[in-house]
Amino acid sequence: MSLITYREALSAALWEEMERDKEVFLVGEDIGLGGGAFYVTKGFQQHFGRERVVDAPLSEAGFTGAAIGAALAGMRPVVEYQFADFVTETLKMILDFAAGNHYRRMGPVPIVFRLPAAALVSGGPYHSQNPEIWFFGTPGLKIVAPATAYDAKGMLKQAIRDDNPVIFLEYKKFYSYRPEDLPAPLRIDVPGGDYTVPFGKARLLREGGDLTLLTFGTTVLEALEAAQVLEGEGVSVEVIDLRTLCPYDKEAILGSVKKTGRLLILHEARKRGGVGGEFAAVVAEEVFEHLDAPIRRVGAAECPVPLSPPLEKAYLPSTAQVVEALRELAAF
Amino acid sequence: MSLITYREALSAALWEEMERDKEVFLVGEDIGLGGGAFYVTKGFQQHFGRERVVDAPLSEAGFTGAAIGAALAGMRPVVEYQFADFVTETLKMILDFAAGNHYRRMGPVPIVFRLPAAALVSGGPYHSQNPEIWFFGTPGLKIVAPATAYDAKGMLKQAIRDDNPVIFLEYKKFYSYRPEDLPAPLRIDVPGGDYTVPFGKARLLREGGDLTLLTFGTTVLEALEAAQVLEGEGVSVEVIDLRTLCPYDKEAILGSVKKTGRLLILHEARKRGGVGGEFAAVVAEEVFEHLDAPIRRVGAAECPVPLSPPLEKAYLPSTAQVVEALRELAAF
Amino acid sequence: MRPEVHAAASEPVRPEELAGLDFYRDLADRYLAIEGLDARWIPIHREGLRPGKETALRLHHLLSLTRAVEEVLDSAFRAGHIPGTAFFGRGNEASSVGSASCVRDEEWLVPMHRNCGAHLAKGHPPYSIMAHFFGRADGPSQGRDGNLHVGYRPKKITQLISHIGTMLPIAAGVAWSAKVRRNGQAVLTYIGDGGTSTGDFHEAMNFAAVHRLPLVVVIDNNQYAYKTPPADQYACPTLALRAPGYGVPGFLIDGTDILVVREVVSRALDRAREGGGPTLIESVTMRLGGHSVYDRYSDYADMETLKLWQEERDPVKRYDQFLVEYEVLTPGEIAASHARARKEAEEARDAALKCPFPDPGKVADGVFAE
Amino acid sequence: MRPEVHAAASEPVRPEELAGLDFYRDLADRYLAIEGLDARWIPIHREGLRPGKETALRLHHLLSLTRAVEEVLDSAFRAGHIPGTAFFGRGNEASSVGSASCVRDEEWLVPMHRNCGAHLAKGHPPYSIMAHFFGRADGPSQGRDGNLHVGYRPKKITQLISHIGTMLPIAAGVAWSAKVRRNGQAVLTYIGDGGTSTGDFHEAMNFAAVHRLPLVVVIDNNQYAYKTPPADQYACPTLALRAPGYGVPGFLIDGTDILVVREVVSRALDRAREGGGPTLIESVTMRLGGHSVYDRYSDYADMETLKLWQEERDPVKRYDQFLVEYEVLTPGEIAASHARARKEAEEARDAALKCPFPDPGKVADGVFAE
Ligand SMILES: Cc1ncc(C[n+]2csc(CCOP(=O)(O)OP(=O)(O)O)c2C)c(N)n1
Ligand SMILES: Cc1ncc(C[n+]2csc(CCOP(=O)(O)OP(=O)(O)O)c2C)c(N)n1
Ligand SMILES: [Mg+2]
Ligand SMILES: [Mg+2]
Repeated sequence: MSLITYREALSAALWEEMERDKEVFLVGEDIGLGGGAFYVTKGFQQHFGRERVVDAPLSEAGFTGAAIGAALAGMRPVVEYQFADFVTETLKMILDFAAGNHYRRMGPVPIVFRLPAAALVSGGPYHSQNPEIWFFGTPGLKIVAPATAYDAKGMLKQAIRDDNPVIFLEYKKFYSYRPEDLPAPLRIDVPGGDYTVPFGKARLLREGGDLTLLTFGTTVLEALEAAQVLEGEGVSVEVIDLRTLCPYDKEAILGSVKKTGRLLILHEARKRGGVGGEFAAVVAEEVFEHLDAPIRRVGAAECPVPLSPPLEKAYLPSTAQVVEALRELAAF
Repeated sequence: MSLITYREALSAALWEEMERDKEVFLVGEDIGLGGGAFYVTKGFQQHFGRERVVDAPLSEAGFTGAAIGAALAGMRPVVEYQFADFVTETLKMILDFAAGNHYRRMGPVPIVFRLPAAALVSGGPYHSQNPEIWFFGTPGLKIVAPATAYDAKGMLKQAIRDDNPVIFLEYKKFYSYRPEDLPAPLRIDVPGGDYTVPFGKARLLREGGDLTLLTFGTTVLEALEAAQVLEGEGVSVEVIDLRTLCPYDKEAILGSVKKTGRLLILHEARKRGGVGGEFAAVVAEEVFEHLDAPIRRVGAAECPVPLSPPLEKAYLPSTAQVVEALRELAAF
Repeated sequence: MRPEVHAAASEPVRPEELAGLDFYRDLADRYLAIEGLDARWIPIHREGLRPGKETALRLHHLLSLTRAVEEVLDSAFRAGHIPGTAFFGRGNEASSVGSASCVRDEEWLVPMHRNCGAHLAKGHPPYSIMAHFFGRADGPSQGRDGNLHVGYRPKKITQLISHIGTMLPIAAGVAWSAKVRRNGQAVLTYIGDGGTSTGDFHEAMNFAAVHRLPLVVVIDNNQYAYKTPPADQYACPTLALRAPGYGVPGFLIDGTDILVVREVVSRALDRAREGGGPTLIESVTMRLGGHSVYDRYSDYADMETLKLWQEERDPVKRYDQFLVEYEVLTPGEIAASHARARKEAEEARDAALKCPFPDPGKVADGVFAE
Repeated sequence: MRPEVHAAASEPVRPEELAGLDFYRDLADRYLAIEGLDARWIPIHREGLRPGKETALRLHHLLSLTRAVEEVLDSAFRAGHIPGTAFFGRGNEASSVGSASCVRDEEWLVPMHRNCGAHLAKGHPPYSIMAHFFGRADGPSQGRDGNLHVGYRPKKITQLISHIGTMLPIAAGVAWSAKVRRNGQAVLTYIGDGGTSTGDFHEAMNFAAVHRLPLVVVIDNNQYAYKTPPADQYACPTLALRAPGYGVPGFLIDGTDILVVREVVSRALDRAREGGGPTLIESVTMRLGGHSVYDRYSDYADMETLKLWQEERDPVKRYDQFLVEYEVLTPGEIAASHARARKEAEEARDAALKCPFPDPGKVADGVFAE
């Protein structure tokens, strides 16, 4: 057990799975000799060779399709997009082919799509997006969003062993965070050996009785900060990291709302049209009687992700916004 | 004024706009000599010539990009996809390029994307989809969904004159419906000459005081049928056709819910992950105090669109499901 | 396979010849082989291609069965038994059967929406195909999809999705798995003339070329993509000219002659199996019917050229004639083979019409593999 | 433009020559022209390309300004003034400037992320470029985007999005508008060696060819796509071999020689303006720096070849040498031109650093055109 970075956790998961199962292979741009844009696969090609760590031509649809074809033939590809944003090049391969194959009785498509997602620092409109909404409505895809190194490793292993296509959202911002700098609930020892994190189970980051704060991905940070502030004001906020978006842990959400009667949904993606809408709708449909206040959502502003620092800051959801929304809910 | 079909209304809108403005042109597969898969542009190439009615090679990304390029240069392209499903070939051109250009201060992109959408009869998984969710979360796109011939003509004209990219959802199922067979609220005379239908205004299909039934697209039919059934049971259902999804008529939704206190959201797309979630979330956030019952949603089943008739029927939302949900809501 | 192999008999192509290329006229007794800047005409020696009686009968059965299955399906559609639509390969039977009959049992086939003959040649039973077209429970997708959007895992046939082009990267991936596993297998796939305009065609060809994958791509150029003729689809005289841009060998053949198809495809598959990488083969036919059962062909087609191909380049008729002319089979044997095929197709239809529809209560089952 | 024009002096390419093609060695005094199956070497007569003094000075200013602007930006990045990242075109200055300087004022330019020289040649002021890199309010996107993801409408320069390949269909569309309007304009665009692997490259080339659009596509082959060398990107000896597959003329040129670039591009543009359709030009350079300011080039690059190109094929040095050797400018004039460029770049930087950041209160403004 040790404190390692999110990036190290991802590398470890890939390495261990490739050692475990020779049908596992990696494909993506510049992942070989160069080790990938974010160095997650640094040293892999030297060890596993050019056939298992494949530098693809610049053609997301082509290499995604090829990986799916290999999966049909029984291999277990892990596809890396350089930035999550570029998956728009190949949505049909994922939404139309991979997601529907098992339903059409054509066998499993065991494949993992790694999408380095969300804002880092001034990535601009095309290197900063949260892509979950493009996949969320399509049956046949699993979507996971690990926020800790522990989950990154365990969920990536789980994803590789899953017989279904898995959208694996990883957060560039977290790659280099030093574990010692993280708030306690996110500072989790990572086992050196094998373990997996099952899909569909939320993580309770912080227990509380007055309010439920549901989040996932990068905004676990703002959520914990805001909960801390509210604690100082005598309001106890329960913070849930959803971890898996498909399938999602409905029981955890409904259970917490039943207890608190108040729900704030927070994600880095834009508020309008984000996946938060679905969770709000389910709560408003299934535990309406338990609600003591409106369901609030906090997300990014209604525009593309701008690059210039003051704009990017104004675009992204902030701890201050979360604090304010929590206060309003608490006072309702 | 006359009763014409939805298809005739679309053809009329295109024809009149091409006559009005020589910068308007059409591009798509097989739209020329053959008049398109659904004959919406039958006879156009003979009249307007091969440069304004362009038969493109089978390359959705290529011709979409080319149309966007022409729009940048000041033209007003109308792009036809043979089936809405195939827009997954070119989402990045729309989501990334067209939607963001004006925000990036690079000028307007006046372009219309015509997407023949939704189930017809046994189209199967790749000729039946409701694509709105892929666009809904992206700022910079307008999304419209006319359900009547009147709206089809007026909104297509409006779309062509709009300076922004417009996702124009048209419903294959409606193309050939004979106006005389439609329920009264949808049987609307279509002016022979010029008129436009502004975006962002819902249409009240039926007034009612007990329940709000919010819908758009093909399910206006099931909505009206179900409301009729409930009327027989002494429950008065207000039926709203949203017509425009972006921007959407929030006042109409909130106003009706304030009056009725009960909301059912209905669309042909799958319930989970459909745009209905956003509307439910907004209502649960903004007029929570007015709600007397859970917000219900009815949509398609949790799987791709199956082809075989009994499966397709089981997949699509039915009048019976709507009736049941309305009854439950009324009884809450 | 390489043009040099045929160099003795072959003649270099003069640049002007390509500019004026006519598929009907110029491929009657030769085919074109291109590698890099080297392009040659290879003469066809039909006597040398003459199959033994057993092979001849097997091929004849497959060709006539393809024709019969599609004709039976066409009537079934008119009779209201096919939900949705149907596409047929009339005109491409030799291209489909000739190529797929070169694929080994243990190898994958990645067919397109008009390759009924390829399905049959690879062993997909007519009953299964019919049940699928009829939306029944015994179709391989159990009613989830229809028409030739069908695969058949027991015979290693993939199922396409509608999006034209998509299957080419998929096929490259299947070939990639064969390469990595070093199992000596090759993969055969198809794409239409329309399909060659897709980005997927390009990305897949390039990927396959860079990784020298054991992939043979047959371009079924049936001279229409829905309502669009080649002149609106591409601007080169033959799509075989795309091969040098990927660094792979290219061929242009008459796809209505089953023996030529087999000759060129089997060599390409062998080359692939031996590690020689992909080959691109343009196989020219004429779509002898509308795009789908709903299409009004004469709205847009050049009916005169169509008639010419119908009369002179019907692949089934051509093979019948060849077999008689070269005395491989007697007219009686040929007639018997046709009758057998027709009966087989009709029996499959009758059986499939008795198969139940899938259970609507299970509509959402099986979305995920457990 | 057509190879025949040069036929007198040209020599046909032997197929073997292509197989062993070496960009460094084989393009020193000639370039390659391909049309269909006809491929020829065209000798370069440098004396004939010798520009007049005024043109020579203008080109020298643009070349040295490009170098200076990028060097100043690089230091600005190290000093913390550039949010996000930055890509530079060191090594492609002749290709960018040489080509874009042939575009007319009223014509559109569709540049990529490394074509700073093309921006400058088309008239994009250094101040505007710098303000954009610095995320300031006076950048054309007003801080919405950064680095060379920038356009400049007053000079008809489009803005790219990050997705490599996307701009090629866009450029085809701009060319399409010129064709329909019959305004005699052509469009120039660029794509990288990596970009040629995208489906967009293919779909755009094909669309442009079928519609004979006035489009000139320069493939800036700088021998890397991020960390990927050509051998992992494509399997043909030159990307000019893709041209026959689209039915358009193809060229392979040394992109470090500004005069050759201008010669071939200006002819291609003229052909396009006259209705002759698109041209594909592979312009070979070497990326003389990492992919971006964050890249560790030596992790993966072949540093020896890199050094060779750095020493022998630096386009700015080469032009300096040519001008002296052919007695167009004196060493003093050249030094003065460099100094002027440097000063201009530094002044632009200083001014841009004084420009305010955009107003965060307006972050969501301007999503829609009203
Ligand atoms: C991406 C995409 N766009 C459009 C269609 C609609 N469509 C179905 S078949 C077809 C024509 C295909 O032509 P070709 O590739 O030549 O094959 P053929 O039908 O002639 O065998 C079209 C346009 C589709 N299926 N996929
Ligand atoms: C679709 C897409 N995939 C990946 C990337 C990440 N990326 C940015 S530049 C680049 C390499 C481009 O290489 P090339 O086309 O040769 O242009 P160069 O940078 O060498 O000028 C890559 C992979 C991208 N921008 N777009
Ligand atoms: Mg075809
Ligand atoms: Mg490059």
